[in-house]
Amino acid sequence: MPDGSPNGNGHSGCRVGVYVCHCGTNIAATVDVAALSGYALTLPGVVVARDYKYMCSDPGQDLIVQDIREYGLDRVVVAACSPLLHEPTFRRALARAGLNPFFLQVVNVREHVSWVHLDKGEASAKAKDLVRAAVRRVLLHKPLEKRKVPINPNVLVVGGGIAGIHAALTLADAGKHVYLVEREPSIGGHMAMFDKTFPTLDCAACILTPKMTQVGCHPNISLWAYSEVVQVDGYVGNYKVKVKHKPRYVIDDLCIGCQECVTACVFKAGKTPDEFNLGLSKRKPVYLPFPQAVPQKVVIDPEACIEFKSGKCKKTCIEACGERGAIDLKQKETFAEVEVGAIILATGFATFDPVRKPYLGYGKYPNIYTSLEVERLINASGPTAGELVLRDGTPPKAVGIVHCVGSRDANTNRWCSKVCCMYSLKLAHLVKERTGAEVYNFYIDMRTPGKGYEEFYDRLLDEGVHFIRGRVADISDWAAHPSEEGKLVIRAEDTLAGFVRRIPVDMVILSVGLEPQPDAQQVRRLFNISCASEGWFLERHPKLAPVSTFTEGVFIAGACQGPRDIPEAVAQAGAASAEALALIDAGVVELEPYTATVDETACSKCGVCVSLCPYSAIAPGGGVINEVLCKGCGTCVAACPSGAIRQNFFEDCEIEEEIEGLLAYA
Amino acid sequence: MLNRRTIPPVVPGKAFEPRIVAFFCNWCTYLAADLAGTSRLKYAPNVRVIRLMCSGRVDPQFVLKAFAEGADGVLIGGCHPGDCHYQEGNYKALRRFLLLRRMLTQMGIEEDRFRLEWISAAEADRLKTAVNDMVEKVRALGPLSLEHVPKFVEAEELEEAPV
Amino acid sequence: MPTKPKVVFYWCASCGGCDEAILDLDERLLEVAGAIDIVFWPVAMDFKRKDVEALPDGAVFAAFINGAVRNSEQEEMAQLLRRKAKVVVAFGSCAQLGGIPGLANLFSRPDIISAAYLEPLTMDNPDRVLPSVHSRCNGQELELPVFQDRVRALDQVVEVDYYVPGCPPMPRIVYNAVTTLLGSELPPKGSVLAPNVALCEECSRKDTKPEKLSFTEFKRPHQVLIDEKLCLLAQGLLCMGPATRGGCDAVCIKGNMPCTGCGGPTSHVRDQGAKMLSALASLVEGKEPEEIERTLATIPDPVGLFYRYGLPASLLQAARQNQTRAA
Amino acid sequence: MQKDTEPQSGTWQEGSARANSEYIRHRITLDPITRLEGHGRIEVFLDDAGQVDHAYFQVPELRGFEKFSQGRPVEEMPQITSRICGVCPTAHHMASTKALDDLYKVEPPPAAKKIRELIYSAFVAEDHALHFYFLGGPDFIVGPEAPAAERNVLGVIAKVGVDVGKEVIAMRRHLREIVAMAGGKPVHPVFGLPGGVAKRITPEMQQQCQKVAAEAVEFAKFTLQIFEEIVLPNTEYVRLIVSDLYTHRTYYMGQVDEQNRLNFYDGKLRVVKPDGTEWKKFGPAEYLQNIAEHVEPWSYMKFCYLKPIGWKGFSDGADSGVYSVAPLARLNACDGMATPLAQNAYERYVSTLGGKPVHHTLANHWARVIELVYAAERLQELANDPELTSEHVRNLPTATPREGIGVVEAPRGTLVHHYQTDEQGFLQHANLIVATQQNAARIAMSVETAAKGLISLDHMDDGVLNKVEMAFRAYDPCHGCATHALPGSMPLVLRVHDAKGKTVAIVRRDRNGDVKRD
Repeated sequence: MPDGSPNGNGHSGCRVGVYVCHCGTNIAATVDVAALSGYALTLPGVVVARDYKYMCSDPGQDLIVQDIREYGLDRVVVAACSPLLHEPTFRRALARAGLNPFFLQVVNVREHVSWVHLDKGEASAKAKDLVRAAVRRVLLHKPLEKRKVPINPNVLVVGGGIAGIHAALTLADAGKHVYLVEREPSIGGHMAMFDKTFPTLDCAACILTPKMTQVGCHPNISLWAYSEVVQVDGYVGNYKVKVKHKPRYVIDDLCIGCQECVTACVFKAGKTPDEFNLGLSKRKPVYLPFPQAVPQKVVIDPEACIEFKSGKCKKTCIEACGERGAIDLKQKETFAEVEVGAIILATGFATFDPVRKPYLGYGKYPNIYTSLEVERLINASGPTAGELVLRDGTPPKAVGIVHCVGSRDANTNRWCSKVCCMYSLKLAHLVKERTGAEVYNFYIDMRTPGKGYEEFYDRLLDEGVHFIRGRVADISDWAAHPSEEGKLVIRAEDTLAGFVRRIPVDMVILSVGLEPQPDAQQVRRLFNISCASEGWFLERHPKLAPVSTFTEGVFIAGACQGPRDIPEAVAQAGAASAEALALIDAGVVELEPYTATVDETACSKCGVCVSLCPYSAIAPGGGVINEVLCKGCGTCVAACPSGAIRQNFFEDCEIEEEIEGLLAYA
Repeated sequence: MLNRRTIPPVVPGKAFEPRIVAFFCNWCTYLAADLAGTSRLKYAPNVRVIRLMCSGRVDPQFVLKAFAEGADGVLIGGCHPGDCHYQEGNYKALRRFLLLRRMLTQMGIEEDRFRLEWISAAEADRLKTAVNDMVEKVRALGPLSLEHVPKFVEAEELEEAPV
Repeated sequence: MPTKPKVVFYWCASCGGCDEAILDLDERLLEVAGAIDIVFWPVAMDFKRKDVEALPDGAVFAAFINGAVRNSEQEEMAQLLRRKAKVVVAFGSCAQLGGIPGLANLFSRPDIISAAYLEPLTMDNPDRVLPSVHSRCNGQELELPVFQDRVRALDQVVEVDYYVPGCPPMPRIVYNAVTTLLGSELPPKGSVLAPNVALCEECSRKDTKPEKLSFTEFKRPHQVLIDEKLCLLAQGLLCMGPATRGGCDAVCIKGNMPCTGCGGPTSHVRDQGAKMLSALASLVEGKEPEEIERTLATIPDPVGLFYRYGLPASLLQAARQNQTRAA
Repeated sequence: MQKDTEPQSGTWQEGSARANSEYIRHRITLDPITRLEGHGRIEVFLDDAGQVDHAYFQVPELRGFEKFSQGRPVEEMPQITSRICGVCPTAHHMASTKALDDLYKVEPPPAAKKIRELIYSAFVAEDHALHFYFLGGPDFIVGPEAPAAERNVLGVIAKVGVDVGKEVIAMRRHLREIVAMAGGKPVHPVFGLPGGVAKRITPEMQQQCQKVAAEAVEFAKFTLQIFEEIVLPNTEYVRLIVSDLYTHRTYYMGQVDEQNRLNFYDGKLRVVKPDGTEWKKFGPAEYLQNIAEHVEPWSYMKFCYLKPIGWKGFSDGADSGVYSVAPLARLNACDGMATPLAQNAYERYVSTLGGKPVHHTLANHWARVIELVYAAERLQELANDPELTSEHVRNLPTATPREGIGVVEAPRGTLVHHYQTDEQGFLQHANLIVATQQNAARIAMSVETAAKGLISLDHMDDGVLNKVEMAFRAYDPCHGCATHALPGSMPLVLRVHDAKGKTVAIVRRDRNGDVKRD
């Protein structure tokens, strides 16, 4: 019926063009595209139907534009990949031809048909149903306008690790105001705990500290350490964020980090395990997280402070602070609300807790350490001032490094943590360098892709570090031979030599893998994004949008998205900043017009909708919806008992027409 | 007010193939279906998906409409509880689903023909299983012809029948 | 003198309440009767079916038909009147939606017959005698019309031009409907001749509605003392008002009982029951299925509540009515 | 008015002309039976002599209330069952409500009982008035032989005068406004709840009730006057009333109070023998032992009879279980009226018709007027009762429901609602005995007798046919009710067959009331 005859919905005279994409062979191999466009031409209202190799290509789009002009089309259906990919592309094409972009309906015949079905007949039949439904639906489409709203140029960066720091600095240097929120008392993240970085072995502190101080004094950065985001409202370009400042019991602006209070504390020595040193040393109730901490301000730990427990402390700290009066033991938590246009999440990772693998003896034998603990041990500012010694203070003569602890393991985490091979090599090198001990690496595979990585591996081999290919069976102090007395015995199958080895060592380093932060789920809900099944934040597209999320204006960077090493994290932070800048500098953001509106003449003010709207977009009593607040979920539309509310692009009649179209027989 | 209901043609030797209409939310289940595609998972071709922004948009009228127009089953897919892109739309969907299912049962429509699934953007496999499982169950039930709804019988047919 | 429009009032499967509703025009009845020429009105006047059959097709201006259709006679009369009348009006809930007797569509024909002639406690029917279409008595042939298998709304039998809602329609609505039809130009075909806004709009308790409605339990009217001022939904009572076309002046609610939905849906809604179900369910509290189910379980009889008047016209049953097999 | 209904348009003339010629020779159709709520059909069979051999009164429909009530929450029954009949919805609503009281074993507060009876009296008065002026009236006010076009309410108004007509209409409206005010709406009210009523009566409302009640009493007196002044002097009509054509000696049932005075709302059922002596007096619960239903294959109508006496076919006399209800029966079953004016009229009625029991079917009309007087007087008593405005109008049910029976006197006769439920109060079984079912056998007999007396192969004109209609219009039969089991409406067809069962004759009455016979 190429004359565009009525389809029974009073939409006679509509002229529809249908375009079937081959997507190379992605669609064409499973769906009979020629037959499909042929069938489309028989549908009421359709005046032209074509199939083409790549509809999304320029010539493909031009095809549509020409037809619109030539055939005077006023509706377009494109059967191609998921609308989430190319709906915008084709809408632009319609706009170019002077047609309202919402006169388009995209049919998903790739992800939902050709890629998931084998039988060509069945796939083609399904595709026909979908196209028929789309044609019937598109006839009812109304012209719509995207809503343009201004963008707030400020950016929120969550997480003060290397990724967050780099993102914050990049944006601040570009002249945007950045709120950097870090829940620990100081920024720096994991990198600040490292001694050296692979493969160049340059000192982590040396390269990180300058950036940290830069953040601390950058005019465009509000650094909110010891703070947490508690609430996020609004939408792309206009997020409202509520941040909680935890009490330091020290007034930020007055404290200069002189630490006289620390010296003056009634505790002569530290009694509380030092978080930064992973409990390998003790700290006082009042303390500076670590020497290079930014902000350079002390914190008071109410759990440890006598004054908080008994109220009977001499408060020598306050004396010491003197007239500066930076200490305020009455401090309460405070909240700040800020408006930002974009958000970058750089919340980082957690390390695997080897207690979950008892056979490795961690927590049972004192001289078994995690890699991160060893980073602190060999760090000059660490508990031992950089001396790698056993608990008894003597240096180890033999050290075992167990790779892939908690990684590549069906019982714990399936994924490869990506950085362990390299930092194990780094630690092996440092241990040998500092102690001259024999170092044995137990690995599954050595994975050293990356600039200068493989070379570093070769170097270690030359240095005489031992590499044993095989999973460790267990670690114990059970001596099977006098030479093993007082040693930790690592049992592992040497899969190259083909027999089980027993290696007696003095110290074992467990190369623990990387995991999502334990509270990753709460965080993603807070920011309304998704997690992949492992719990890493989900990117919008693994290849084409690696730092974007499905929530417009929320970006991710660093190890919160998956195991990363420093250069990658920094690169991602740069990418995320660039995306944020691109968004902000556009000045306005376009929102889908899928909002709901009330037909006031039909509304009985029953009030059902009011109680349902999650955004309080409906005025009390009902009757009016605030289009700016409405996010277009359509819940009120479905609930309105007198059918007085409609949703743009998802009107009852459009959906019912789609249903009829799907089920009508050809 | 009349709506035409078309039930499948009888093709000799061709087994009954259920027709299932699915309403998927734009942020979770529709994405899962896309992911199933990109992951090249294979599942039964009986389901026809209608995309909505949120499972909270599913109007019970759509479900009845689908059954009325000849669907043998209806599947609603939304984000997991707590994960709704619009905060609580999926709970609204759940509440409507539970009451509607109760009413459909009262009207004689089997429970397995109407289903609500929470499938996140990452759970392509779950989508596959849900679809296949539902298709199997509905296939076992056979076509929904609303037989339980007393059908109008022409006078002639009844004339001789004992009242 | 100019001829007045000929008008017919007829009842199909009805209780007679719709005819009472016309008498309830009271004084205005004389005015209306003066403006029209009633050629057929079994309940009140001695004109016979033959008089109607005698008329040329289309000679009657309007036929107001109340009651649903359940037997062959009613079907014939509906068709006859459709032929004779330019305008057919489905008058009252039964004609418009199937009405309360439409609930019979939940049961099969044999069930209904046996409930009527075999099961009653007072029934004395040892030989299980049932009324039958053909029977002999004293050697004489007797016939009964066919009790059809299903209750149908009028527009499921003949084409209907207009609808007058209500069980029965309120006098004001009847008067407006009649005068509208007698007016210079006819409203669009298919119009429901009543306000197109739900009942809450005109409910005297509208202002007592809480800003946010929500439910943890629904109450049955006999279980609670009903406040005479407060919104009934706010009292946890199942009031169909929000999903029901108004125009009745909320008389049932003035009687301190919930609306049961006789006005049918507004024109923006296809299935009244589905919509009220959606609204109520949406407002139920709780996130755990068990918790929600507990609350929903206090809705005793969903079909009877949501389709009290509209079962035959509901999406599903209307569909059953018109089920066809694809070629 | 009636001028307007005279034929004017050419189309109309052509129409009837065509109809006449189209009409084939061997059928009589009198179609439909009019001016009663609901429908019926009469089949008349002649013998070789051309005299009536048998006549069958048939009712052809089923709505299935007993069935589709199953599974419904029982508290919905007052509103569901009122849809059995839109003419006497209040009767069903009330019987149902009383059944709920019994089901939940909850006693309504005194004020609630009074409100119920107030509504009920207003309803009975209004309904009786409706029948007297709109349905039955035309026969004896306008006259049985008057042209069809006049035998209707407009004809009555023409006869008694437009002002009176307006008064009648106004009175009906005011009475219905009382029902609406206290019960939601006049057709299908909503007040009934187990243990009381949904809404209290405010002092303002009471004042209106008192006003209307006073009018009602005046109106009732006036109506009685019309009957005595217009109807009784009409010797022709009185002859009809007492003629054997309209006389059957059956049992009669009605509800009475402790002093055996008629009571519509509450009391015991009293049955008198054809000789007028009491046969039995029993409470609602015992109805099962005393009433049974009989089925004929040729009618959807169920025929009630007195169980202990048994079904002996369509015959009268003390040996036949056939009994009757409605005004005539009620006045036979009671020993008097509870209000002065009604008592007066009652005595005059009994003496005029030569003592009790009165077996003349057409006396129903007179009895109805007397009941109208009683209802109006009772309405006034209740309207003036100070307790009416008490705030305490409901007791909440606490008992677990199982079984409940409710009985009232509907305008058309005794009405029984009987429910069985599960412990959640979901209806499992409903048994409904309605007035017209109980009159069905007697109506059938009346029709047959009337047919036998009036119809023969050569005597068949409009007046005759109307008199046959009158035979059961007098009962004011409500087939809407009677066919609660069956749906909708069905015209009365009077067909005359010869001995061989062939339809032999047709009398066609056009709208001028002229009778054509081919």
